[in-house]
Amino acid sequence: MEQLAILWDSTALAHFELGQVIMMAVGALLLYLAIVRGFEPLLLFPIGFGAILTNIPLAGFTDPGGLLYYIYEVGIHSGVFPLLIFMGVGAMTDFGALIANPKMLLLGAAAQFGIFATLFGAIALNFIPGFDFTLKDASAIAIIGGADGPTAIFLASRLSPDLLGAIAVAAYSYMALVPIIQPPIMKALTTPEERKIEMAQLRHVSKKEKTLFPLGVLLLTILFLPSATPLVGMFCFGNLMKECGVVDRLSKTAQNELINIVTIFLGLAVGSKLSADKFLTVETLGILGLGAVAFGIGTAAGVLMAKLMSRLTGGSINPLIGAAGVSAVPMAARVVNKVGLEANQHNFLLMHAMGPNVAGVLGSAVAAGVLLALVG
Amino acid sequence: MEQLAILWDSTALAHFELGQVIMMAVGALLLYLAIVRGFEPLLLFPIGFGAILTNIPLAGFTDPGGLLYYIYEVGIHSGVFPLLIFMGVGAMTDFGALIANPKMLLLGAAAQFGIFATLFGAIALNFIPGFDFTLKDASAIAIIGGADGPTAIFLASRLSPDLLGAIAVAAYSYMALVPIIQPPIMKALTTPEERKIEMAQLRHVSKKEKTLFPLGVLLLTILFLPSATPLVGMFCFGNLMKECGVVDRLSKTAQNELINIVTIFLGLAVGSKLSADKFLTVETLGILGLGAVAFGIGTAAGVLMAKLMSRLTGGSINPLIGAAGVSAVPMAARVVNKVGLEANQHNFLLMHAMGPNVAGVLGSAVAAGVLLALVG
Amino acid sequence: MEQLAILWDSTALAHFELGQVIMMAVGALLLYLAIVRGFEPLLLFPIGFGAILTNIPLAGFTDPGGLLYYIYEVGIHSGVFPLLIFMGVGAMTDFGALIANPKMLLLGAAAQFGIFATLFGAIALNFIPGFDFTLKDASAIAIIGGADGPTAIFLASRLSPDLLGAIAVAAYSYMALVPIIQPPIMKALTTPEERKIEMAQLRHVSKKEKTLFPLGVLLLTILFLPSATPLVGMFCFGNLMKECGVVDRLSKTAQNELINIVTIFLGLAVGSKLSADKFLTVETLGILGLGAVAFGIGTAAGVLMAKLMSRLTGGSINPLIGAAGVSAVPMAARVVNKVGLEANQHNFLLMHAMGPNVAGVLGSAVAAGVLLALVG
Amino acid sequence: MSAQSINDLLFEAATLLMVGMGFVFVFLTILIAAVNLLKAFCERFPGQEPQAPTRASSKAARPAQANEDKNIVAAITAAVHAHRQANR
Amino acid sequence: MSAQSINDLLFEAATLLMVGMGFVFVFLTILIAAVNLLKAFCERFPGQEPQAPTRASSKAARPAQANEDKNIVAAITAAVHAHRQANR
Amino acid sequence: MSAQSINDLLFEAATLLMVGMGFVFVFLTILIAAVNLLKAFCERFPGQEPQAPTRASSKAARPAQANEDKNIVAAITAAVHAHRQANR
Ligand code: NA
Ligand code: NA
Ligand code: NA
Repeated sequence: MEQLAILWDSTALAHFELGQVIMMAVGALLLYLAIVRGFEPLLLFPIGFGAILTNIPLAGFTDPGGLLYYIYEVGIHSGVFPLLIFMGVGAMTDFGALIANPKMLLLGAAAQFGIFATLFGAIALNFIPGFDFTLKDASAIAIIGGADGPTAIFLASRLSPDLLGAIAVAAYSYMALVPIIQPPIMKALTTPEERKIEMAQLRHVSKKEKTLFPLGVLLLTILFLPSATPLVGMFCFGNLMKECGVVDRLSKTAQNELINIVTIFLGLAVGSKLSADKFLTVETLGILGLGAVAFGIGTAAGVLMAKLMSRLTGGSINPLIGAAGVSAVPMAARVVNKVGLEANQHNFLLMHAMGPNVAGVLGSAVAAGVLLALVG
Repeated sequence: MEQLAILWDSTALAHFELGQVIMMAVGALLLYLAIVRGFEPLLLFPIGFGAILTNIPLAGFTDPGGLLYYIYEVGIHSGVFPLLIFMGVGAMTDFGALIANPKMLLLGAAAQFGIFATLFGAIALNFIPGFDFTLKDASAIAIIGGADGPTAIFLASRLSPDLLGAIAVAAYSYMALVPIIQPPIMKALTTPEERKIEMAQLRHVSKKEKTLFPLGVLLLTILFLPSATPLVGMFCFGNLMKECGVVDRLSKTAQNELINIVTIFLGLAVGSKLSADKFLTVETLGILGLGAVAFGIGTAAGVLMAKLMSRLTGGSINPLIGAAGVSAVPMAARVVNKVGLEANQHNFLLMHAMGPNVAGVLGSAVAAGVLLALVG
Repeated sequence: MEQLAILWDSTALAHFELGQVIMMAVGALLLYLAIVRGFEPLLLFPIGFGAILTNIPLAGFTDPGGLLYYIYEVGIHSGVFPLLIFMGVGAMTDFGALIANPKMLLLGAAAQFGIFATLFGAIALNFIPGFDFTLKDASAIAIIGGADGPTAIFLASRLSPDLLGAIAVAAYSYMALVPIIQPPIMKALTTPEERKIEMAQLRHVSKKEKTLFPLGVLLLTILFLPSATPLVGMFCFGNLMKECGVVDRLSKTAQNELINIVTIFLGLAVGSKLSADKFLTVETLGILGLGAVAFGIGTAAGVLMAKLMSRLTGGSINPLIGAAGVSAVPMAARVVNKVGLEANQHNFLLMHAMGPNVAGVLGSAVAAGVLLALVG
Repeated sequence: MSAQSINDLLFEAATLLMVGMGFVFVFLTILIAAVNLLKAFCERFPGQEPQAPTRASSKAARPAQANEDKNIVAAITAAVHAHRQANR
Repeated sequence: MSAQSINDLLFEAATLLMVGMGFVFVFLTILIAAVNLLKAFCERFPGQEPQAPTRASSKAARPAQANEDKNIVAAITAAVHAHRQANR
Repeated sequence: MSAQSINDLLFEAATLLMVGMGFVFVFLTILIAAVNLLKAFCERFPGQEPQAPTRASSKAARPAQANEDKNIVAAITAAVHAHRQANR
């Protein structure tokens, strides 16, 4: 029964390596977090499943000719998928709150301190034996602090593809953990009095302003930071599609079927980077640690900036909304609202936090452009 | 008027070969079967149309640079389209009936006898001059007995791409013919008393069981048959998307727009394999004959297994449901229900037949994995 | 601060060329026409945006590895996108009015005179220094007179890819300008009495006729003009999908999500051809001029043909409907209706104009096939 | 480009004009005949139509339903939206 | 193909038949055991189910909103009616 | 990696930190100015808005069907209310 021997040899049992078992457990953990804990399920679900498939011995999902190989090459190696996601996100974003109160852009700027401080930290980690991060690696890791999935995947695919799996997993995991990471920092840096501040209602923003806004953002990006135009350009394309009102059928497809299809494939392709040899390294531990630090620093910088602005404006700004500057839309804004309500039952900060929240998306896209221009 | 001469030379009239005319008639026949007879229209319609386009002289649909050339290379040569279809089918499949009565898996196993017996028959055909099937060809043909379109296309694309057109056409045609092929076999192998057996109502299956089931199937496939993980993995991915309840927007897209888009292209690409030189051979006749045999044997094996189980369980199982083990979801289950109703007006077997029906899908995916491992 | 110098050097400010600025203004103009003027927004919107992105210095959208590079190569260089659009348009087209009154096909034929006369005119332009159109260029330009976007893009991608941007922009712009271009010509060539003619109500067309019609069109195209089968074949595929009634889920996807997705990408890819070196040439001026001429001649030829038919049939045909023969579905038919109503308040020509309107689509696809066969 | 070669091209273009328009007219005239044949055929063999009509009518019913469905879906969407807003 | 080589192939096919059917049966039998284990597990640890049920019931509730609840149906009917009125 | 080269990298990282944060702040500050300009522009030239409003209003009309019409609002309120009742 030679066939039986071949069949046995073709079972995975004879070929499993410990690393693969561990990575499949990591994939299962991501599925658990997505399904049972509800952590960013739209991404962590396909990433987790992709991680499991990738690590099956003999199945060849990521070998040339394998399904995940094709999806990765077509969608992520090319940079196309994160840009299409960004287009869809643009078509779902309402900049009304930000246009009504453009000063909020400063909060979106301040929170990017998490990115650049982490870049410094990642390089400093090199003093520990076992770490060997180049400036490109450090930049790709630092973008986790941008709290924006497609930006992180896009930058990692350009600067440090080998770390892409760990970076994407860290980015989405910490985005899901925002309700746990942010509140203690927000409370530590604000007084109860500050948290109780109610903010004036936002003015009405006309359709025309909303339509011209993405064009203005695009124009400035073109002038000052062309390296950010892939990200910002596709984002503004989606947003203009939504706001201009004449291509509704395209806008709806971009927000629904197209982004769903791309999300499925993007998740699987990111999961395909969770192979044992690339993920089970001390560097991954470093990335996870740095990611947490990045979120913390970004939150703190946003809150402190808001605090400063609150002082300067005579207390018309609740410092809590600075925390939303990290982006993580709309989770961070909801967290701000919740912490605000805890301090003052009549304090609805959601709309006010949406301004810094979407400003944070622009801020991290700009930061990504800076890193691409200077390090890429 | 040299131009007129060129124009005449560029009409098809001056270039038609008999084989192309016949293949266009075959394409038209498939369209007729799809539109007028309602035979598996979602696949036979684009396959038939693709066959017509492929055989137009001078049009170059399947030459490098032609539309169908690209679609075939991107979608079927790569194996991507059948796997995406399988993901969508997974997202549409409800395993509740099978989980409630897991013994039905034995029927899904028995019906795969049609596959392996046909493999033997295909090799035996080599004694007839004109046939020259390798073991790979024979395996690709035999999978028709699995009564599952994407599985057949996937396996044929891996083992015997030249026969893919005939195999896919045979698979979908016989799946459409299930209401004609199966009832005589079912009646010949059962007594009227057996056909009248009513079955106990199925227990309720919790959401948790349905969610864990695809993970269990995947785990076993990983352990024992990694070569089946592309098919089973994507199927379980789709099914888990549906059951887990946290990624509904992805699941809905996978079941609707994504599977529709892929179906259009898959059908056209399969049709592009219906060229005269590959289809108008004695081998195609052999494939069509073997396909019918495969369905018949599979049905018989399923019914006989169910009969055995009925005896062993003291008559609590209606042997008719064994016929659903070939898969051909949900047609075979409906046929079972109809034949059951003919014998006993109060005998609703539909839900009971869904168990072996979906078990048949798993069974033929497992059989495909065995063939890939041993022959591929 | 060497970094600052690098950053400055990586801003666009240091690298803008005049041509790029002008092309970005052209892109902005297209956006303006699409958004504010409502000119064919589904295409001119993404084309305009694509033109802006393409001309950003240092951003590399159209360099190998850039987003628009990939989209163009995958979708337009291959010819796939215009064919998929044509499939979707086919699935949205109702041939009922044409089948009820097939003589209208003559109007669809006459209006193609705009194409062939423009071809002659494009060659004649070569007498002016600076113009250097080959027969392929002239054919690609002439097809603008077909007043059909995907046909123009498909033919230009085969015959003269460098002119594709200007041709596509001219085609869609003039299609949007139909309400301005056509009425004066229509009025100049008809008497008020003629414009008042009311036409007999169209007979009912059975589902069977509608189902067989695309097959008949395909058959004739296969026999007499295989070079037109990519366009006509995909159009008939879409139309048969719609009319046969057995693959509704595929037909709906082809008419909605699939065509929307392809439209977004097609527009961006066409926009990527609006680079300064290819667009800011005297040839573009020639193309724009020739396009206007083509529309005018096509309209006139259609109206004159309708006038002839009106005379021959004893005045049962309103000559205005000849103008709809250029296609530009459904805009041209609406214009006919409006001009008809101006002459006679009870004269509803919309349904009667739909016949020549869809005939014009077939006519220009046939003309494209002739050009491919003789010039390609 | 020399005037000579332009003249050659013009001659080719003129030929294309005649051949092309001729072909388009011939082709669409044949199509007129085909549509008339089609009509005659469908009038002569409506025997197979019993199937088609049922499909047709069930199809016709579907868009009608679909329209209603759309209205209903719109109403439900609005309701659910309002409900979510209210829940925040 | 020589009869000899066909016989060799036939022998291979026969082996495949046995090994293949054997494997399919063994695999699906293990799956039966797995499903039974799954059932036992879910009965033993329904403790985590409170979460799942809420999700399940809220999911089930969604169709219910539209289909089963009489009040909702009445409300939607009114909404659709009003919508049509408004559109005329 | 030698301590020396890490120190070099650290220095580069520090520069990046300053240049990067500086650029982000400058860029977003310019954007603030741009938004204020935008606001001024839209207030000064609402003249072009007549067109936009028609489009906007026709667009707004769509939600209006659902949101503004009193009948609809009443119906939806009822629907949401009933839904909540059902869910409790
Ligand atoms: Na951010
Ligand atoms: Na099967
Ligand atoms: Na036309």
